[in-house]
Amino acid sequence: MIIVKDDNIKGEEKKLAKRAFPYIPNSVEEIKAELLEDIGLSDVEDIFKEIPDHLRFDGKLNIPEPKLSEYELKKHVERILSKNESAQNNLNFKGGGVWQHYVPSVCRTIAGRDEFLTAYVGDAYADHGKFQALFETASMIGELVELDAVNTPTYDWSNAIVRSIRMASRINGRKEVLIPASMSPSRKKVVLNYCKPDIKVTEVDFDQDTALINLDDLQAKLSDQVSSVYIENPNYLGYLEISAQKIGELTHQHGAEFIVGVDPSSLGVLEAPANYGADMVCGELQPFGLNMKWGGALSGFIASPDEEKYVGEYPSLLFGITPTVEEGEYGFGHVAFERTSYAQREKGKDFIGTSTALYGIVAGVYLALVGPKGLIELGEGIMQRCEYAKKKFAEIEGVSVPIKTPSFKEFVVDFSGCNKSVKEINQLLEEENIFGGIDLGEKMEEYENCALFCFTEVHDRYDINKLINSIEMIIEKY
Amino acid sequence: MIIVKDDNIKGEEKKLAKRAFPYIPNSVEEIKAELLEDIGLSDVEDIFKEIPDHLRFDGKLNIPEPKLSEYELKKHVERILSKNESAQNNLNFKGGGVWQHYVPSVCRTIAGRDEFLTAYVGDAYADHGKFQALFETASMIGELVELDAVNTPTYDWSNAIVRSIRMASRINGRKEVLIPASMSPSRKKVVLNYCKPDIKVTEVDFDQDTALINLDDLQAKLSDQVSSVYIENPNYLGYLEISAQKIGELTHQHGAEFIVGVDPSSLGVLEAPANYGADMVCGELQPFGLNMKWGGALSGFIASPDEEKYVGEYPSLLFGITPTVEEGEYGFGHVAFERTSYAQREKGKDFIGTSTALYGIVAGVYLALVGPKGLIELGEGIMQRCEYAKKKFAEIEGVSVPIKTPSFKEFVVDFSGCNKSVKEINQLLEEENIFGGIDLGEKMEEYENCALFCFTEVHDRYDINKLINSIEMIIEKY
Amino acid sequence: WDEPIIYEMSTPGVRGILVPEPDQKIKDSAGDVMAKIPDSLRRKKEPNLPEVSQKHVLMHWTHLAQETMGSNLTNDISEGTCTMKYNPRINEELVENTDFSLLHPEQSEETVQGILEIYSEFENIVKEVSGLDKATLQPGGGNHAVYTAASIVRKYWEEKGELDQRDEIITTIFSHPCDAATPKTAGFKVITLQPDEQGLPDIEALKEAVSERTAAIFMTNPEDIGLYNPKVDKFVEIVHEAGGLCFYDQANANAFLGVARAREAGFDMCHFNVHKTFGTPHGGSGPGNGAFCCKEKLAKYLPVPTVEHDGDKYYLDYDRPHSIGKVRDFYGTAGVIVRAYAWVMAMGEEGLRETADISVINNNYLYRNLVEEVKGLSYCYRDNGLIRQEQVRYTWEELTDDTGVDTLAIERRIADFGIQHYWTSHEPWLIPEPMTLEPCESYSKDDLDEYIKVLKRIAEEAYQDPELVKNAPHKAASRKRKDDNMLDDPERWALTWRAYQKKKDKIHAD
Amino acid sequence: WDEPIIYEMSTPGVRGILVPEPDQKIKDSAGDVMAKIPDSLRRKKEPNLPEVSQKHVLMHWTHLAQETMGSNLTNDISEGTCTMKYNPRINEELVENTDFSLLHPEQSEETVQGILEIYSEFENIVKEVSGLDKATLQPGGGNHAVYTAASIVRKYWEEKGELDQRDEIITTIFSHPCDAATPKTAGFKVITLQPDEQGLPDIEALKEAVSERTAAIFMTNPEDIGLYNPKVDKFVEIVHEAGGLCFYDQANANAFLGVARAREAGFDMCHFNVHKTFGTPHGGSGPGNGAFCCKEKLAKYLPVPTVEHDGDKYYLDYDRPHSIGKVRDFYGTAGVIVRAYAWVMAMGEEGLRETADISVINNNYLYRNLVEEVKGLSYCYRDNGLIRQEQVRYTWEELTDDTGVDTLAIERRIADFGIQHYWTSHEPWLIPEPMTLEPCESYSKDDLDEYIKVLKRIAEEAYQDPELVKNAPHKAASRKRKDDNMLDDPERWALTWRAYQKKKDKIHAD
Repeated sequence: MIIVKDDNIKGEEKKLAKRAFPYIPNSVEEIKAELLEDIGLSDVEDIFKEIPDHLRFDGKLNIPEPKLSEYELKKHVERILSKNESAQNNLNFKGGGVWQHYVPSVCRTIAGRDEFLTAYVGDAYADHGKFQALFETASMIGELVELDAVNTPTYDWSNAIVRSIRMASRINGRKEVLIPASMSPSRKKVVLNYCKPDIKVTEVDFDQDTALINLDDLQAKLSDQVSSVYIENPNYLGYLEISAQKIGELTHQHGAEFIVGVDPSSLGVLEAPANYGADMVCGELQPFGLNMKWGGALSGFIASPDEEKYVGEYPSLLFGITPTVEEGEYGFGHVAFERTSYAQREKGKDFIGTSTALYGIVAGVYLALVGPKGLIELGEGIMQRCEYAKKKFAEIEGVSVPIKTPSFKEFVVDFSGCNKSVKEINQLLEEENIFGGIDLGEKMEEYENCALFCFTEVHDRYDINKLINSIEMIIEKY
Repeated sequence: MIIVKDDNIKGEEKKLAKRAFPYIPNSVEEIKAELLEDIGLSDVEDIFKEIPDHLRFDGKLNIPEPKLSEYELKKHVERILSKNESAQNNLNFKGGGVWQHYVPSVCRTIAGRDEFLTAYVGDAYADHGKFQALFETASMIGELVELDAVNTPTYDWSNAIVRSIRMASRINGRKEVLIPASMSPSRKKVVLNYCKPDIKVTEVDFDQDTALINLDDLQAKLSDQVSSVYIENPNYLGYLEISAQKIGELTHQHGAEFIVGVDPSSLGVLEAPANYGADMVCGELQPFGLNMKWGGALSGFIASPDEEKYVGEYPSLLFGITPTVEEGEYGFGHVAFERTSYAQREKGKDFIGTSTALYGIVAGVYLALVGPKGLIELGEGIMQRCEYAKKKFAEIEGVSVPIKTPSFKEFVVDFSGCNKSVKEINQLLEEENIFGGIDLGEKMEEYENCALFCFTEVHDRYDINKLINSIEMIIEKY
Repeated sequence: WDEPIIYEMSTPGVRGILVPEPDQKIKDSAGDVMAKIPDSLRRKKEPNLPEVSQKHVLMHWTHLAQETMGSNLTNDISEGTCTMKYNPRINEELVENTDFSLLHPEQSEETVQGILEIYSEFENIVKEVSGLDKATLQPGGGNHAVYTAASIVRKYWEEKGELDQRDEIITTIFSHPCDAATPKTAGFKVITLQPDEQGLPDIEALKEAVSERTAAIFMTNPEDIGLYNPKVDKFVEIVHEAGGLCFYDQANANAFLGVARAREAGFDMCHFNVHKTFGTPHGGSGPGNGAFCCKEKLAKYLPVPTVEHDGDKYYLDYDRPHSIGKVRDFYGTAGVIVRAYAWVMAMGEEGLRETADISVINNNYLYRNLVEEVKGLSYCYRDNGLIRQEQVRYTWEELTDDTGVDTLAIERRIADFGIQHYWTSHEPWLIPEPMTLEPCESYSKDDLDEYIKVLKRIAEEAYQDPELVKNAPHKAASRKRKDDNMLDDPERWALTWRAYQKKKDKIHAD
Repeated sequence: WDEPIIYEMSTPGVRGILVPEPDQKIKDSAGDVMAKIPDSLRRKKEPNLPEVSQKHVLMHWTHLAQETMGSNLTNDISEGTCTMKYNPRINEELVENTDFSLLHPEQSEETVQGILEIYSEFENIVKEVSGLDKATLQPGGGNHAVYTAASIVRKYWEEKGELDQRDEIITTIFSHPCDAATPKTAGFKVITLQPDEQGLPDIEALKEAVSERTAAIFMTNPEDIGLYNPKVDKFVEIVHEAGGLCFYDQANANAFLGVARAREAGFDMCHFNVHKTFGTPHGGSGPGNGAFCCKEKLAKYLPVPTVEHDGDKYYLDYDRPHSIGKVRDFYGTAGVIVRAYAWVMAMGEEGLRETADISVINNNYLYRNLVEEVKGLSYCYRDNGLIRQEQVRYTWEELTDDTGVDTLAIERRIADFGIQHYWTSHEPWLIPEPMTLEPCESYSKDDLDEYIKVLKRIAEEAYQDPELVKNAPHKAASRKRKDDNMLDDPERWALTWRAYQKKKDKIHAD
């Protein structure tokens, strides 16, 4: 019951001042009393008496005054959120792990349905649809990377990477992984923590001019101690790791697992990693129907061959298709559940838990909507915009596009030749309602005064021209 | 197939340039050909040949270039809509037939579900839920007005009025209706057209100072020719028709039907019209969970006693509850379908057709959410805000609140004593992001220089004070 | 779900949502407002609304939704004449935009230029699709637009001073019932033409019907059995020669977008059901909207306000002295117009034409295969040699004669296959045991084949196990009603829960 | 629905949506971009994705949704330990606001003050609810937060130089599996305590287990059988005395909001599953979020960045040299935080406390009536004299002994009544034939009574017609799997449609 302080309310009308909480049906005093009476208790304290007094919190939680009506609540939260500036009213050219793609309305509709939204760990009979939806997503990802086994979604790409690394280590018993020094600094932090204490993480140098892995350094660091080699393609800076096949061959020569991380929105135009030698593939599903949400809508995947040696090492839940007693009907269930920490506690493979199922379902809806031809068009269109933008950047005095390696969606722009830092430029761009490229100098010492720009299908020519024009103005005028 | 003009696309890739329409699965050329072949035709023209050449449209429809991608479509429409100024970013004090109330999120959720949204005229087995939902809405409206028969929703309140009037005329065979001259000018226009040619519409005068029906004039105009007397309570100007019971008695003395129109959001605090003599009640459901939508979210209802003489005269569909062959199960179906023009063409009662079922469903969800106590609190809170605002208005020099009749949600403010017209004041208020009261002078000659202000639960003290302060400033400073 | 009535879920004191209250300062200033209400108007008793928590409200109506079959989630070829298209989700997102949803209709024109632009643009589109000169989007539905037409005809003759003489409106029996009912409501006598032996409107009957009393003809083409009337322009000529006006009911114009128009056939007026042809949702029976179009000479009679442009900005024109007045408060179902505009903009000229083409191809594929594969099924006027356009009225006459299973039983049975009940026919049933299907452009070949397969299966059941079909449905959200007569019996019908409480004993008497 | 796999709905050439293309000027300027991709990396074959129209995509996933039972539409007392609350719809509306949904995580701090404020405010709330000093919202789920705890413990001992010695983490068998699995993943040895005869963690076993090798204890309270451990502070004391750290798994803290906190029991760290206690949706298994709290002395180890306020504005602090690094990219599942903040703001202090009260009252009503009314049902440690708090682990042992119907059969059968499968128990099943129910504050008395009625009915069925229950489900979205062994057989499991195509023959071999 909510007790409303209202000095005006008197007598019979006083009843109005006590209100049940809309989210708590039994918060009506009479019902509460009825329930307690039924079980022979007089007060909730008869239950809480099991908690010793000195362990009780005696006081009232000091949290803000509530907004009891939905209207006031909405206004309150909207007011706070309005302190943000978003890509709705600003042109955004930041990527680097979260990318602005268009989210089809059908994706939002499915994500918003209470059935999927508020389900949880129900089995395949009551939650048949959830199992089928995640099986279908896995099926489509499998096709993109051309591998037969795909897990249910993990927290994000970075967690998918390190789980792949640990799977590899369990498979071959080795305790060292090679990762590219060019990988996302943020994902790298996750990998470094998660590999502890037993897996040694060794960084392979990259060539600053091409943004590509230095094959000599790779070869120097490869050994029979190495459990796996991880690369990203396209890499964090947007460039295609053009020697990927070669890297895979070298990896295999040392009996190690070759793990490739991808932004899967590139896979309409880029080769399926399994076709250039990847043993395992991981990546990020955010581009598939998920808004940026301040980086909160991440969802990782892992794919591998459908072999027991791989499948038996997944920490995640795995949903498989199987017949039911009804002829012709598809059923679903957990594959190799005994692997998991749910089944075996500390003897299971790493750990599992609630991850990002709903995002995975949405990714499947997205892929079915765009289809193969749409994914190709998406990829080609993004590359065309990047090429156009590169040319435009190169025309600005003091600005250059130093790296000539083919790229997808993102590339590095060098502002060293002009009179302002990337930080200054970005601040001034904000005044033009533009979110400029990521300041790379803050993240990678190799790229002082450089920025990482991202172009997707949401950008049209006028958007790109506006960016270019604003940068020109900022450099020339201020 | 969409043919994309793209000079760059050549050879094999040219295929990409032809695209099926996402809303038309069979627009793939191969499928179209397959379908035609199956039925032995070679071209769609083999079907359209039944249309003589001179009746064919030869040419291409001259409509704007499409936005084929959903993203561009969304941007395009959003861009046009952004030319509007809405109550999201402006304080709105206009009512007069459409009122700004808070729309609970659950109402939006139910309204947005594809099941209800995209259903149509299916019977009660496949569309059991739709029937039950509309039956429940009718049940709740019946409780608000305390009558046992309620129709499925009509286009709007104005159409509900005139259908009630025509029902009354069919019931007693008389051909004259008395309506208050104070009624909504816009609703009056609908009534005047729809009563043609056979029902004479006579306006009863009202007293400008009280905004209430002039009982003397009513008595003068009442006769045994009068089929029905229609009043609104609260009336268009927001005032309670305090002699409603008396009017009903006079009406009944002449053997006429007493029809009361209501804004049903008042019925938490105002008496159910049947309890002060109404034979039929009609009104508007928009306050119950429907956003204003530029006046597009209207939905009318009619209620009457559950007697054959009334029920047999409804033009609308009527949904009734009835048992099924399964013990204890509720079924639903059309009540007295033979009345309708669907069954009897021109011999049916007026006409029916697609009206506003979804809005009716939403109104039911709204009423179940707020419940009896919420509706009372809503009504009382609105009256409190109005009283507060009246006092504040009266404090402004040159401004008065001339009518002392008790009111609900709306009231008249007189600006004659100040140096600006209502139109000017409203223009200046717009610059303060305020939508001022409706300019009554444009609608009713009695209220030159007056405006009709509306206050609902969306307004808090700061909103009201901002309005008052802005008006003061406008009057004093400009 | 075995879902209770919401009243059965009620517990005193439970809340679903709280409304925002005024603060104490307002309350103090306002004083006891309830006391100001005169006693006769003060509510004495709490209204008997259900008291349910928010979760349970959501759950209840979600269950009811799941017990409803919308076209976006079913193979809804069933509802012939209704054009059950895909209703794009993006359009729902657009109307949730507060730049639209929070517009008050009395805002100044300066603040609603966006929605006025959409109105104006969509009027241009329907004018182009019809070939006529001026449009209004005020009617709340298709039948409402036809009623608007009847009102305009009345006003036209009234202004000419000939209304006493011109008091007849002609229609055809296969035109929608509203083409008879709305003129009647507007005060006209209605003359209904029967079809000729081909199933087409009978031109000889028309010649006999027209006279100096003819106010107008209201007709559909194709009529709802799917035959295009090749002499439609002759009908118009005959009526025009008699001095009458011609209204073209184009509620469902889907198959003729960019193919044939009102203008070429000579009509003075027409209308479109925006929720059929232009891809907006039907809402379980509304909100829809009617787009009424007419030639310039009738424009002055249109309801006020019209949307105009003064070269600089859009405005609402109320200064139209010849107007019929209004048919609805404010300006029509604006959300439907926003969606329809977006639908057209997603399609373009090519898309509209493709819509027409695929609609007639789908229909031809369906009906030719259906009658070939389904035992006991035929269609009306089968031997007239005319190819059907967008829909077909079928007949189960043979199957009913053979098995005793009628179209209503089959219609119920189809719900057991997860398919919406099909549309039989408007009344009267000139075609025995009718079924009307319309596989518009939203349906795939798989949908068409599934539909054929289901009907084939039901026909087989009818021959093998007629009781199974007669007692259908078995797997739908509810079983068969016990006794449909109850719904026509004033003692046993119940339109509200309160009426049901009073009549329960009678309803369950047997 | 008998819903096909999406690949079975595919037809070449069909489109569900079109992506926006660059215009011709961009294409001309860009030239042949595909040619720039080295051959080894250029895709040669179209990816094998389904080709389906938009209506059919929507229809398919809508059907799958309807074949799923979310807690907002069912009586989901079933999923004990999961706190299946009502998830308010308004919160979904709030996260669709583009002021949130279109924020890029690399935007400047000036442009994200709103979301930073919500993070900071929600951190304050969880700090108050736990009584601890500092929080991070980075972990992507509850287990992820426990893993974060394990990482921090590791870092703590590493910095002290004692990691080689302090390599054991103690937990209890009724604590969540992650309390064992995540320390293991982080490199610790795990010692698991068995319960005492009352079902409580055994303090004597703890005394034996602690040593100079103890890095920390990870424990739940109440454990997932619903018993509050009154000596929990003693456990903390013992571990502290041995020099170890104490982590309190408060994944589900629902029944103790404002009642009991980590601080009073002396813990150094704790976490909450935001999607359990704070009313955010579970999403079919995420996205959720973990809120990790700790005392000041451990704050320096938190993952980067933390959210800070410099007196003027909020900022992200990356300059934390002792940090463990990161456990997830960026800052956690921000949408979950926005919803959780809104949930708390809708409840307030009184609402949180009411949540706790009603949760334990509901549970006590349920278990006392269940064991009284349902034949063959009991609950673990029934005779220990302790009142259960928010949930109960039941046992069907008696019924299984009597009838041969086991808990898995009953769990399947319950779906036939429109109720979600209940949670049995985490592995290993110390309690035979377990069932764990948690009727949190969202459930009404009717819900509780319905649940009792359904279990009573199933128990009766088990006694009267055991095969009926064993072969369940009968009315759920799918029937019983033919052979669960297939799912453990590498030859016959299939995680993707492509794998299924290859293995079909083996799967359907018998």
